[in-house]
Amino acid sequence: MSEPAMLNLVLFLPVLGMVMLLLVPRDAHGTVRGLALAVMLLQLALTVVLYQAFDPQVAGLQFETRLPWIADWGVYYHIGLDGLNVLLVLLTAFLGPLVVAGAFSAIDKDVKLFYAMVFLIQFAMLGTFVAQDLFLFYVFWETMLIPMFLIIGIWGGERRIYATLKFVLYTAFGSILMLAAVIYLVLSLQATSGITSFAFTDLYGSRLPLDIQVLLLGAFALSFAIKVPVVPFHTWLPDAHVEAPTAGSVILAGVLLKMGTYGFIKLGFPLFPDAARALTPAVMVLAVVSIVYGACLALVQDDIKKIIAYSSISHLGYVMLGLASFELIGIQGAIIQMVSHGLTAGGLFLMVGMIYERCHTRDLAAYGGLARILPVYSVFFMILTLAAIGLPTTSGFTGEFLVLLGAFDAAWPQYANGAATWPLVLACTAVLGVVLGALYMLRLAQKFLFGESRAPHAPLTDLNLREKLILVAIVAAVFVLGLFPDSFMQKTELAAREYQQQVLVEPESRWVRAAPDGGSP
Amino acid sequence: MSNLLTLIVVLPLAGFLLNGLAGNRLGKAFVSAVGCGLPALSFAAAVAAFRTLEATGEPIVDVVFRWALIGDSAFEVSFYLDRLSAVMTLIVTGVGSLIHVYSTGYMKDDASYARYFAYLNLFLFFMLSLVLGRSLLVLFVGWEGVGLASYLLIGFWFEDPAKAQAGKKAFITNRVGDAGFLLGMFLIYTAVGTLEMDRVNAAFMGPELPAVSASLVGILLFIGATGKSAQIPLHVWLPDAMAGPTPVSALIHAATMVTAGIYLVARLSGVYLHAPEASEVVAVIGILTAFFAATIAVVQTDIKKVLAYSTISQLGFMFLALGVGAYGVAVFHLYTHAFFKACLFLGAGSVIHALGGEQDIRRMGGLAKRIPVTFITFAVATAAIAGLPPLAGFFSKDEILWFAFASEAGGAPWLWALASLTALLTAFYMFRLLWLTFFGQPRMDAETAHHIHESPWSMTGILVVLAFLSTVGGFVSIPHFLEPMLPLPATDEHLHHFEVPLIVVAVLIGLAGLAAAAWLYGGDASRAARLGARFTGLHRLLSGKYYVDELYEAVLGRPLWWISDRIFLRLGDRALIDGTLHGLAGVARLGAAALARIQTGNLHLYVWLALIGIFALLWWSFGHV
Amino acid sequence: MDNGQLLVALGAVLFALGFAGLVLRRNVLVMLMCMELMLNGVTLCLVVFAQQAASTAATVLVFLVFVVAAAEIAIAVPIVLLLARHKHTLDLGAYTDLKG
Amino acid sequence: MIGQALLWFFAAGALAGGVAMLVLRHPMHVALSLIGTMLSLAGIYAALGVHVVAVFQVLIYVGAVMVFMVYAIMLLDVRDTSFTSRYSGLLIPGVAGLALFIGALVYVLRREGPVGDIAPGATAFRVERFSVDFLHEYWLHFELTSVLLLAAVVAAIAILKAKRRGDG
Repeated sequence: MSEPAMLNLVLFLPVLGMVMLLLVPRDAHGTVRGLALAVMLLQLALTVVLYQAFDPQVAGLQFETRLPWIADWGVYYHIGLDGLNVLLVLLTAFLGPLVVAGAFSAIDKDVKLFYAMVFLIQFAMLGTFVAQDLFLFYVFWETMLIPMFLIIGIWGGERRIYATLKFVLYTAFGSILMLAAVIYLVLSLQATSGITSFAFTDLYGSRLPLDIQVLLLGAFALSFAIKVPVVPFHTWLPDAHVEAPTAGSVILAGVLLKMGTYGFIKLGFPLFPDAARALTPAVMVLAVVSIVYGACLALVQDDIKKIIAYSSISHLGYVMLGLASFELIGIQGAIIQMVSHGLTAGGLFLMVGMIYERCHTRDLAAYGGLARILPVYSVFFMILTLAAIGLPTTSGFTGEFLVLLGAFDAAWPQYANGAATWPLVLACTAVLGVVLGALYMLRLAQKFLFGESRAPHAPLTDLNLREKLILVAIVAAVFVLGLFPDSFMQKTELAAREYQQQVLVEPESRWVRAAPDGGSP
Repeated sequence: MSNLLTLIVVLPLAGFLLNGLAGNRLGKAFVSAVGCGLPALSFAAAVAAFRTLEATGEPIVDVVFRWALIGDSAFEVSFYLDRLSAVMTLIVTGVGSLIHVYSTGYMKDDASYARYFAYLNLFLFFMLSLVLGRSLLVLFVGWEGVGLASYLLIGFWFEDPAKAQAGKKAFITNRVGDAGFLLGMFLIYTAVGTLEMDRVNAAFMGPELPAVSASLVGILLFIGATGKSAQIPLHVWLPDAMAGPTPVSALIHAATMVTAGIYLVARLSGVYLHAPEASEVVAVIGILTAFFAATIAVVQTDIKKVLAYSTISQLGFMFLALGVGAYGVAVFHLYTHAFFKACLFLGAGSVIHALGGEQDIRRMGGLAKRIPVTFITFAVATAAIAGLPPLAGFFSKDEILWFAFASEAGGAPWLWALASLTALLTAFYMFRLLWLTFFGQPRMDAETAHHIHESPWSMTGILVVLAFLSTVGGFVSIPHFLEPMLPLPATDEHLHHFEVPLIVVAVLIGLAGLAAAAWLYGGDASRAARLGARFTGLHRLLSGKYYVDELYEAVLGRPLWWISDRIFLRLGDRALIDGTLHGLAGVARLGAAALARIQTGNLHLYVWLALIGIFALLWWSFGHV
Repeated sequence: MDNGQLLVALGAVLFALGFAGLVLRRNVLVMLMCMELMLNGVTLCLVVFAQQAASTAATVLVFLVFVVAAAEIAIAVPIVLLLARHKHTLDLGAYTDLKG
Repeated sequence: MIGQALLWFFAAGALAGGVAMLVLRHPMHVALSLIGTMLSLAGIYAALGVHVVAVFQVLIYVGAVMVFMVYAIMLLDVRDTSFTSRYSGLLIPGVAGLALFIGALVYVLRREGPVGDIAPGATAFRVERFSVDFLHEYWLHFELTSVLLLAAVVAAIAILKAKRRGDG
């Protein structure tokens, strides 16, 4: 099979899975689960093959498919892999089977519908990553909302309605603004160059006045910032996480939040480079505020899921910082940090789910000394905690270290030549965030794993084989990314560089698509 | 063998994996064999590597793999053995192996035997990465890794919340230092473009200095060192770290890990040589730490806490040496300190073992005859740390005092004076400890007294070896060995006639401390009690460790919590952000309620309204068409 | 006044009468019939315009409108029957369940 | 000329029927006047020469729709409040609306002027041309219509079933 066909297959496999689920009887839970897992594993296998075939030496898109969709509007079904999305696609495919397997025991209401929704969201997430056409991107972007809404709303906890409404309203609000900006962008491209196109590559070339760029970037950025989430657009996240079922939390933390940062790196900043440069201070300030604010809030929570939720805000603050540094090291670090956060936060949420199934509470005060009662569980929890802290040899370190190095590397020359001091102050504050990270994660580990042994519904059984396999996979990935990140970063390097060029190089020398047959300038 | 260095590092890792994954199933004999055998092999490999180094005189470089290549910046994992790292490697693997063997006796009855050895091997792995890493990055991996191992081992008996808490405190305090370390590392990278320490040194030693203040780099890295090596203001974690098993205190919190800061500064001597301000900071912080820790040690009543403060104090001495440019001397003291402090801690472990877990020296006494081997080795090590000739501590401490006095790179009489005063205090509190523990009337209860026994040979044997090393270790002149790469600072010619008198003063100081302790604590120790009663205020201040913990809690801990909870959570998240949202939702709901009044359910009205709408449209279209 | 004007005006008046009936009358069945009247008015206009354009498409459209009308009434009448069973009246004033 | 007269005649009939619908009290009378209007319209169509539409008008409207309607009226011969007071509470607004409508109509007719003359008896709507076109070009619409009817049938049945469930 050719690679482009394979990419399409990977994308549509979840849809296929949904259709197959329809054919299974409603009460055959075992078949449903097995089928879901098999499809997800197949998807992972195909994605790995694609990942292997992805050539790091080639700039731009690979495995491209471009078919007319709504030809009159210049809308194409245009997908492909590039350095920016290849790791995220791999992450999504990697987490898929884990989410499915993790939900085997947790979900026993409307099992079939549940896995159908997981498939749907998997489809939408992959689609958002691989889309190379703004219209297509937007369609996938909005599609993600529906299954997540249902997953939280149907299988969630007690306050699920509140949480799911908050989630949807927040996200929808951002999306509406983005839609307006998309329409404006396409129309202005049409007006200036005569091309009607939603293709990213065409839109990158459009040059708008700075004030318009700022407005449009504001609209895009709000939508992305809500998704990330950047403080102060974050309050939906803790509620959504707390009320979501485990699988929902894992998808949310593992992949969905990366949509925001991916949006920034793929669309927000490259589409409006002048505005991006002008707004860099604001973005960096918000990033650092997110780092510190999220960490501080994680420190005072008593709900385990909330701690991890707030830690996500802090960790994605690092991603934003790296992206806004426009320094190659920082950008690469941000990409790795995205993947790393997907692994650690996803893993931690899975682990919280496992203990919740046993004890039915997420209240930190109810636990203590699990290291004695559940030794295997505790080892995995500790490893993931340390990865979240960013201990060297884990993926968290790779991401954090490179992001901070990049931010510092970008800030120091500005300080040294007297241009600006604030970037350095921000970079140093972000480094101090590392301390806060250790503070809240160790507080969690401390109260949870150590101290006198107690837990509701004791005696507890330690992890079973299925749970062990899930966690081994995650932990292995965490270490691989921590110890040998090189091959991963080779795949993203060219794209990261291109992103940097797009934003930093002055518009005069930037590539502008020639208007066909003398269209108005 | 080309990958010898890798082998040194990887062997303990293998031990960790074996013991960690399969240790519980394989039995204690296997765990002991793996746990002690692999570090010993590592030691053997270190010796072999050392011989190669001696033979060729060239540093050995062992590139393992490329961690990352971003643009033109390559980050490689590679190991580097020169004279400095060779000394460190031998200390770490040598003392480490001894303490592993000791642990087989000390931890014999612990339920988590395999976990203990796994952690200990893990520690060795990270410590060796720290010492052998060529790049600051690898060093940092080891740096954080030993912090992790220390965290796990301090909280080894994690069911006691206080112990787990102590581990956390150590980790967090170290993290504060690490933030400084990271910034220093970034600054080096920005200025020099590489993190490989030999190149960094070369860049700073070279004709063209990097465009960055060496002092700033030095101070930032020193912040990291204060964390790891428990210097003011980040010293608070080390006394609490005594919650871990005693061999751990000996290995990690006395002999090896806490000296990482000294190693770091010595390793980057090229930077510090061009950073007089930073060196001054190092010297001043070092001497202040040495002095204050010694004063606290004078009134401590926990045998391990005394040793902990003593360790902080001795580390302060080493930093003093670094600060006055005598890098080789600092490493020399590091080396002798590793022997006698390990011996002291292990001896203390033996005492605790004998007394069934008792650590309070007010409930000891008269143990000299009951556990003679422990007593003798402990006494030798005490004499060594007090600086009595010809024991190891005498040589290294004397050289530190001399350079503090005479070095042209920052030496000053007041440094010498304060250092000598500290040495006096050191001798005093160490002999006080010796007296209270081994002499006088037994003060423990009868039941405990009945069970006192000498430790097994696996423990006493190690004590003897270490006591022997504490005795003869001083005759190996480390500064001389290191001189090719870490030359000693020039000394003022006019002061040379002070050299011999100073040595005499140092010896007298040691003896004075001995005499004072014997006089105060001899007999029923009533003199000491009276002295304490006269200076209650001072006594309370010292016993309270200058209330630094309380200060940090009040200045940092509680405000952080308050800001997080009150400002960020309650005011920011709940009141402002969610409040705004709920306010908007409320407005929408009110608006909906108002509009709902039109929904009378009367279809006629709806139709009529539609009619009006049609007219409005017609009206509009008449205007526009 | 030519024929076209006459017929278009007639269609509009029928539409207006139907609309007015919808507002004025109480009886649900009468209201339904008024709606039919409106539809007839529209159809008339459609036929006139089709006649002008001489297009078959318009005729087809007329045919479709008829079918829709038939379908509409086929559903509307049972609904009215149900309502009447339920409320025992055809008075629209009694049907206020959708009051907000 | 006769065609012209017929046109006027049927137009007057349709208008009369429409007005009668507004004022008659009994639903049956309303129904009869609606039938009158429809037949008048059929007459107009016939006069215009669009026989197909005229036939459909009679067959579908009068033959099917209105018969159904009349049945319903007979079935629900309730002499309730809608019978005693035939007008809703919006009598004056409704009449005002009607007046406005008419006013607007007059305004537009005067403003726009002639629509264009349509000779009675034009041959645009020949049956065979219509049939051929319908089944050649608009076959899809034809099929969709059947789908719509099917849906209507299903809906009607569903409503009746709902009634039974509601009662039971």
